[in-house]
Amino acid sequence: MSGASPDSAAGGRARSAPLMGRDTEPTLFELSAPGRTSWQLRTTGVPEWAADELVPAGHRRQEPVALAEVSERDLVGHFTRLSHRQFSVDLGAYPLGSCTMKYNPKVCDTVAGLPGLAGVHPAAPVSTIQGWLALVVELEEVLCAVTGMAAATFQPAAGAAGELTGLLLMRAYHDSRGESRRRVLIPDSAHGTNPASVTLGGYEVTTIPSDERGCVDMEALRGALDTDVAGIMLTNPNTLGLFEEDIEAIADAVHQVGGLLYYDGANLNAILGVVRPGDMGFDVVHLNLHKTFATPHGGGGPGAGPVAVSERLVEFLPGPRPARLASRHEPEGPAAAEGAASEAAAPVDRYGWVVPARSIGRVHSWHGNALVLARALAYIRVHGGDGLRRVAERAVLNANWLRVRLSGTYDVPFDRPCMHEVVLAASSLKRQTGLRALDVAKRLLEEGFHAPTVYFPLVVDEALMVEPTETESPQTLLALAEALERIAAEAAEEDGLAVAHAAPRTTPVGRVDEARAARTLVPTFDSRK
Amino acid sequence: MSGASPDSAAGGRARSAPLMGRDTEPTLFELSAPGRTSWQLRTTGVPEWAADELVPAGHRRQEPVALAEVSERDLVGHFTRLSHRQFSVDLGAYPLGSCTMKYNPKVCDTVAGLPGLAGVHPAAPVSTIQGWLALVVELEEVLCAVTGMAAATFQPAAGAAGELTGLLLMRAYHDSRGESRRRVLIPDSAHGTNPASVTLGGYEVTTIPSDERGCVDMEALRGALDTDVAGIMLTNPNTLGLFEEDIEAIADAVHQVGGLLYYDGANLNAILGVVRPGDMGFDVVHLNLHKTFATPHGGGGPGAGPVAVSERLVEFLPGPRPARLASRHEPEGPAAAEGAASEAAAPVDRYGWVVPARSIGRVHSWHGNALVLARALAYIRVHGGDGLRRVAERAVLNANWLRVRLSGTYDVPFDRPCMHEVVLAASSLKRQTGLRALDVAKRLLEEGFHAPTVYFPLVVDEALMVEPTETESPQTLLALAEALERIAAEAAEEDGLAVAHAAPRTTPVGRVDEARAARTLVPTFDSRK
Amino acid sequence: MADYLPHTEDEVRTMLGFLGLESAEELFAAVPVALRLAGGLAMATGEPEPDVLAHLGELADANRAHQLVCFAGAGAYDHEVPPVVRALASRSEFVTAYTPYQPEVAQGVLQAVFEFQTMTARLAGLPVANASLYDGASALVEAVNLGTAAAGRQTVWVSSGIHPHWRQCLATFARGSGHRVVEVPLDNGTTRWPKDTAPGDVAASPGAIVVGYPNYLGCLEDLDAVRRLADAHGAVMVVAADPVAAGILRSPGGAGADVVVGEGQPFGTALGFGGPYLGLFCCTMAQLRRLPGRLVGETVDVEGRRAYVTTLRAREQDIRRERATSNVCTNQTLMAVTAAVQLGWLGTSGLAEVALRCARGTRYLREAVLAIDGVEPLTGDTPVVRELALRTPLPAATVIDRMAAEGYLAGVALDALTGPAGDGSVSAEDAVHGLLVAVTERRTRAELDGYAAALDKAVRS
Amino acid sequence: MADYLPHTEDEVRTMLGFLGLESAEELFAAVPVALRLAGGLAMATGEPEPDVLAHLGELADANRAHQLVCFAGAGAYDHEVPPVVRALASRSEFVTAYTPYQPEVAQGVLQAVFEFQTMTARLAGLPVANASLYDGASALVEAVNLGTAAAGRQTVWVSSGIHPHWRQCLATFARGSGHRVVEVPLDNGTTRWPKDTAPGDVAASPGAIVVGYPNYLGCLEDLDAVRRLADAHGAVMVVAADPVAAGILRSPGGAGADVVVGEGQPFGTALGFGGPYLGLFCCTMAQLRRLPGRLVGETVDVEGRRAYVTTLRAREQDIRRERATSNVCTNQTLMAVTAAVQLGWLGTSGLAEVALRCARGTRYLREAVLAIDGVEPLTGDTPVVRELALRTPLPAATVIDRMAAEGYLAGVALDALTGPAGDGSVSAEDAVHGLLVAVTERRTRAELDGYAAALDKAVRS
Ligand SMILES: Cc1ncc(COP(=O)(O)O)c(C=O)c1O
Ligand SMILES: Cc1ncc(COP(=O)(O)O)c(C=O)c1O
Repeated sequence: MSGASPDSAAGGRARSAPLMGRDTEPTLFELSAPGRTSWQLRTTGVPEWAADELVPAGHRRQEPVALAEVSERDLVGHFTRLSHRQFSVDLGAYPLGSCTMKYNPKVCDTVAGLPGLAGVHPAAPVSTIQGWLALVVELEEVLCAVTGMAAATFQPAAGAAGELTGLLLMRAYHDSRGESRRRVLIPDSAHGTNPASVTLGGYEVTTIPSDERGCVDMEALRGALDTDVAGIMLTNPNTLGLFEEDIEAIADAVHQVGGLLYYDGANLNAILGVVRPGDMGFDVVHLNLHKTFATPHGGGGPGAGPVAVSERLVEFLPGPRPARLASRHEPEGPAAAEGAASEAAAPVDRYGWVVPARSIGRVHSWHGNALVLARALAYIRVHGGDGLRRVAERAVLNANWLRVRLSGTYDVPFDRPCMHEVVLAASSLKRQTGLRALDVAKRLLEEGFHAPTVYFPLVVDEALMVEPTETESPQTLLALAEALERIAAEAAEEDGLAVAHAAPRTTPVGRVDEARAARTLVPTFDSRK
Repeated sequence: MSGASPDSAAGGRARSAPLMGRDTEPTLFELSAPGRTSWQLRTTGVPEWAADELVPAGHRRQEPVALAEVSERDLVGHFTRLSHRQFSVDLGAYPLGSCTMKYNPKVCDTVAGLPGLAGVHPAAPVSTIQGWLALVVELEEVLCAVTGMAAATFQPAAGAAGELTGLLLMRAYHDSRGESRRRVLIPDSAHGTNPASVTLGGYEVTTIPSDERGCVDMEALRGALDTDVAGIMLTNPNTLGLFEEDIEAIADAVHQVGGLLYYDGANLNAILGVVRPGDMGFDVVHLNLHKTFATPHGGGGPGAGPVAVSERLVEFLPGPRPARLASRHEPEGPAAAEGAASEAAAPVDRYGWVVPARSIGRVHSWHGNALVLARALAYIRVHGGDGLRRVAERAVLNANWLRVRLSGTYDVPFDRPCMHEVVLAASSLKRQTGLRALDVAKRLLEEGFHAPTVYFPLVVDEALMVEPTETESPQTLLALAEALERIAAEAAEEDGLAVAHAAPRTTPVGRVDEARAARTLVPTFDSRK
Repeated sequence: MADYLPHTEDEVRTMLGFLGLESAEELFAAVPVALRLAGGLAMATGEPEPDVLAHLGELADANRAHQLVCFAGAGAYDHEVPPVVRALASRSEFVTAYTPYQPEVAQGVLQAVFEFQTMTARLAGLPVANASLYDGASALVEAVNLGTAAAGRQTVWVSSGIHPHWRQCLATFARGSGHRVVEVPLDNGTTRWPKDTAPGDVAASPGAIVVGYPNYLGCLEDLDAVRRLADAHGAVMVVAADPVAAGILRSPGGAGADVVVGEGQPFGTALGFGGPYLGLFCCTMAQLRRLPGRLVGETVDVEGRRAYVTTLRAREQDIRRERATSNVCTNQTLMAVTAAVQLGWLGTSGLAEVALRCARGTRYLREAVLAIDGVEPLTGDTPVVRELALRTPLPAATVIDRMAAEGYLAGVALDALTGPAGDGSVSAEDAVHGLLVAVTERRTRAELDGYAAALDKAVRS
Repeated sequence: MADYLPHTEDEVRTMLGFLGLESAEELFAAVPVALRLAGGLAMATGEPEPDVLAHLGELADANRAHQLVCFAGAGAYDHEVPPVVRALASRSEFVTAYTPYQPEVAQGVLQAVFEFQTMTARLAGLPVANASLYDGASALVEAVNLGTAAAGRQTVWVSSGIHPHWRQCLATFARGSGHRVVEVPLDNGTTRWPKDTAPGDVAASPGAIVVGYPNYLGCLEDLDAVRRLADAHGAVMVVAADPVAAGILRSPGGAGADVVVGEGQPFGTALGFGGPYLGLFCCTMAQLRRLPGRLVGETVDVEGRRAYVTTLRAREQDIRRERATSNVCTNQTLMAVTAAVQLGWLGTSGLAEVALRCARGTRYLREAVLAIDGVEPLTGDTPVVRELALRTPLPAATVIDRMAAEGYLAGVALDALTGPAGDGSVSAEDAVHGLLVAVTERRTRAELDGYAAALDKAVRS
């Protein structure tokens, strides 16, 4: 670097314009200068053998892996600036239907950071992990209370993993009865993971249409049922935000032909403490802890998708599972009392691992997303049974308030009381003004809100799926409603559509060219032209 | 709240537009709704007596203090959005002269958060605070090594507090010799805290002009010196970023008349490991740990301003002071060995408190900004003696690179090698184009950099005081230089001045009306009209 | 070589070349050679971060105080600080910003401080609050500076119920300011103000009168009497208020205080071995132009949007220099932001609840410990709300050491604050035997019962 | 009542009124009365946060593993995670965002993932990486799904050097996919691939061949042989690579791998009792359209500014439904962001250094423990770089228990991974006596010496 053309030497330009969202942040690779470092490692005193004394030539890397080379200062600047180009729940309302973007209490971050939880190796001996085992067992108990099921596995890392696990449990169950069934029923409003999981579970999907109420068409269901049906996957309330009122009849019909009922728990938030999947007749339930129990989504994950099952499926659960051991540590009577005294000296393992008798086997490298479980337990304990019920009430109240308030402005394809989310539609607006659901979404970004889920569920034209969650205040709902009303009103004005098409103009970048991304695929910095 | 005018009930509108810096964030009071809460306190089981059973009527508050009432979710949204309206070192370069806005290593945050440091009550008994006492003593030793002084007090909470403490030490010293001196000399380029502290120390300020080199005018100095002079306050390098080359002569002259030399350590960063204040002849030194030793400034504080002194001033230091005790815990010889064994059982206090013989007394509620001291020690240990020297070299290198690079574009009032900062000036630019230092500063904000210090030091017309610090890379310097060049070039263009006057346009707010703030004073939300 | 400097050796060489230099040493040509350090600094070379963290961790582990159940107070309290407050206050935008000299890019800190000013002003019952001072003691010193300047008189009457350390600071700084500080003694825990308004032993009339509410022994002082006294002398009335107790006690501003100061540590700041803490400072509009330190005000930007800026800057040292109202520059802004977050979290009902719970716990403990043989109240029946001074049969320091072995930080020995001779607040005998006990909302009944049992054991054995 | 819901009772009433309802119960009119929970949930009522934190703290304290010096690995490693990485990766914008469905407000996460993809692709020596999968095992399952689909064949040859848990997952999921998984045994630590390319005991030709590098016993496999085998069968070559060891070992992509998978936990993620971790997945351009899960690509916005977006969405479940390449939706993005930060911190030289230090520590420990009577290498002289399988005279579980008492987490007993019967990687005898020991860059010489001494004591007593 010289004064005149100091750029000639390699090395990135760390300049960027924070607080001015519309300035692009260079990649870390562009900030890199050869030989620059941030890392610092502890002094070990281990002899400093060279690589060729340690690795046979044929296995040795010749050139180091080329990563970015930046100072700690530039590392911090880069990722802090990137964080300023990212919307999040902590910045504003995130009414993304089906995703339950509620506020995530900070106490859960503290819990997940406790060294006694975060610092535990997953293969440590049982005597050194009693706290973790107790934690998982406690969570299992409360989730069984919430769902009305008998036991749960915590290995699945997300909802979809739970689905596949549940399908394999269904398969194991049918296998154990010498039955081989080939089909799984899924409503047409179902989330994409359901059919995808069915395929991976080795089943074929039979789609059941929704009726005009937005619920499972009972006639179609009955028509599809026979002994080739392994079961049905449902979420209730369904993805239209509506409670499947015929659930008892559905359960009876499916059980009648020997099928099982799978509950996709992504929408459990709506019915916490009101009604339990087990009482509705479900046999297998997965929970999205990252939705219902407020694990932050982390920009796409991690979550946790535990699967709870009814008594008859317990023996098939993945293993090993944490379990409270028979109370050999609580001896009774005078003779035993002596033993107790000596036992008191040596630590007693009250919890251990068990493998269910006919386990389908392992579905995770270790025990699932454990730190997510700790977060969920903290969340649940703060709320308690009474608080979880309140969560459902307020979530449903918020969604219905929006539904009624906005029903004059947007279509409400299924205009009856909804549960925790409401599916609106821009179909009339589109017809009248040309404004599409996507435009509404992009305009809403300008107003400081995240957009609702758009074009899902697939069965609704120009769908706008709004899930306010219970942690948004009435005032925030009002602001959201007003913004949505303003957007609709603008569209009718002259130039209104042009304004909408230009949106969003105040975000870090404007409308992004998705087609180009797919066409001139640039999946890494190295594939840039 | 109703659907139609739901705003009628009290309660704030939590809507806001994050990622769109230019949207105003309501105050917490505007987000407040009566009865809303975030707080959660532990269950104690203490009897729940009512206030009137606990506080006599005449002392009892009748109405609770009206604070904001918000949900935890809105609390998080509010302060997270506010954080997005704030520039910081972590977001970009902050070349604020005299402030040493270097990168603050994250490890220091971890240190300051250690429960064994952060959780310690300041009045805990000595046997329970051995770690803290050892920490302060260790820091004292390294700072004495860095400054060439004999001992230090850590009570002063910031530089200005250190100045006043130092002046009181000077006063105590002169008093102890039966001398009463009334004047303290200060160069005209000095930081405002110096004269303010002199007044609070009960002295009168005699201002010494700078000469054409930007240094103390030796003739004026000699003319001002007599036995009424208690001492002189200097920072070296001075606030013009220049090393006072005559420092030996200055020291001699001041000492000659019985005066003391006070070193304002705000600029110590430039000379770490190169030259020590003690070796230059200074008797009292304050350090700005928050500048030199990378304590983050916290938006205006906290810092720490320890004062180190030469041998003859030690007995006057504020007390109590942490000290390593005589080694009564390390007995020698066979007789003592027995004692040692029994002592090993009981914990031995190796550190304690001592009060200097003729202490001026306490200058802080407790022991100073202790957690800031822990940060500084961590910073210093990572660098070590070699690293601190490197800090100075790179800081001076960066400043000089900018000086040379920009000398064609801006005035360099004292065009000779500078130390860690360079004072530029926009006086020619102003003459030629009308562009003032303030305009340059505001335009630079648009470019993603914090502005330099402007209009200080007072002795330079249209001053732009640039301190890049050692943690900015050559690439960042280049980008900064280019931005400053672009700004100067633009000013010469048609409309250039208008553009500059309109700046900053991309920041969370545009140019702020400071006059109005002073005129229609609104110091709290309640004084709004 | 472990540090945070970006420059590669190549870059250093190129940059030196651009300056026409050959070595880094030449950068320091202006430094007389004779003064330069020959062999480098006499200290260890740099260590990698993990080693340093391990060292600091060892020092932290060498402390034990944080593991004890905390009953120590005396201005530094173990209040609940929830994860949410820590998370927000530690956001790096707040932590790594400087003084908001460029308001256009500092609205985050400025607005947070504006909210802090509003909240503390409401707490004090006064219209103005500043943006923070170093700590309670420095806030008091500034209040006295303001008061004497306003009244144009150098004498200050200070209740001996003011925290001894604060009074010691006043004495130290009076060496510079020349103030004549008269400490007025206590009687059974409250100030024995001179009966007639110009007491015989005080030559000059006071420019400021200072009282604590509650005072450092936890006792409630008669603010109306102080107001009358101040009126009689034309003095500025300064109340050093506990900001948590303020949640349940009458407003000092409402009682006529001209200036209210306090220690803001209880609002979200760690005990931290005594710092950084937060000096609270509130005053009347009449005193506004004498306000020490920074003040944030609301205004608008060029487009008329609401904005915040530091204002009345002409009072400050960087402009007024030797005639500034104070020398404070770097202050405790981050703690002010933290307090704004904590007070936002507490809200109206939370602050009242914390104050109430402190009072309940104090009463519960008082009853329990006074049942112990030989343990007596040091301040008689004077009502206390947040802190409690006891007289113990053994020296309090001994009691504290014994109770530390039982897992309790039993309180603060009065002689650790006043010195063994006591002062206007307590006699020498009481200083040595006096134990100041604080009960916060975090203390459970089990802890209070355990404390009483441990105290019983400690004073008997 | 402690929770996070903003609504006041008044507001609830007003909102219900707006809906024409009188009680919250009426909100659930659609739920058949018979199904409704009568007495509320059978669980405790809510507790305030501090109580909950105390409870979780007790559970955490009931663990001991984190206090032991960690020599356990088996895919989960105790690497240095500096404060700077924790601070950046835990920024709430990253933590509380959702899947970047609206790219205009998700450039932060998208760009970080793009950088993650670039770094992991470079590490693997392949041009494409996805945005994360759940963990190493799920990445392997997806690789096998991809390989069998690409080759149109259901048989998979899997080296028994693949982590036993991962192989167990493969077996579980094969129940659904119908894959025929053939585990190829090890010999002295490396895979004994069939001599001829169509081994007698394997009926069908494999669609995918899977090998570890290093394998789970720390041994270096012959990648060239696997490539030849894959070519001979027209199979997809899948390498399960340790991403840290990759810093010192030849590039799997360079050696011909079509797919490289791995466990990304070593890049900044806590041990966390096994999760959340990070499934790494890289592949060739040829396999791009079969890539499971999310992929971020670079593009531009309407004004031509660089921007990022998730792309090739048509592969994913929400669009392709039952024909999707995978069912993954929620993944481990936050861990991918964390890995990007950690790899940014390590940089070119840091990753190489960590890998080198692991290898040095492994060698040092190997020499020390093999000097102990009765302790033998389980894999003969096969070179190891990061992990080390020992045969101990006592059952490894006993050794581990004894060493825990000395403060060491001695490693992982092989039978805890394979079951007591062993598997294709080790015999039953070796499974019970096999101890897998990992040495990371964090282990000091003193710890290694201490380990050897403790092991000596454990096997002798
Ligand atoms: C209705 C529904 N089912 C299933 C899922 C899948 O859950 P996950 O994303 O955790 O795999 C989701 C979430 O995206 C969902 O909304
Ligand atoms: C040269 C100089 N002296 C003194 C000070 C005062 O230090 P502080 O702000 O810590 O009180 C400063 C900092 O603002 C300074 O730059």
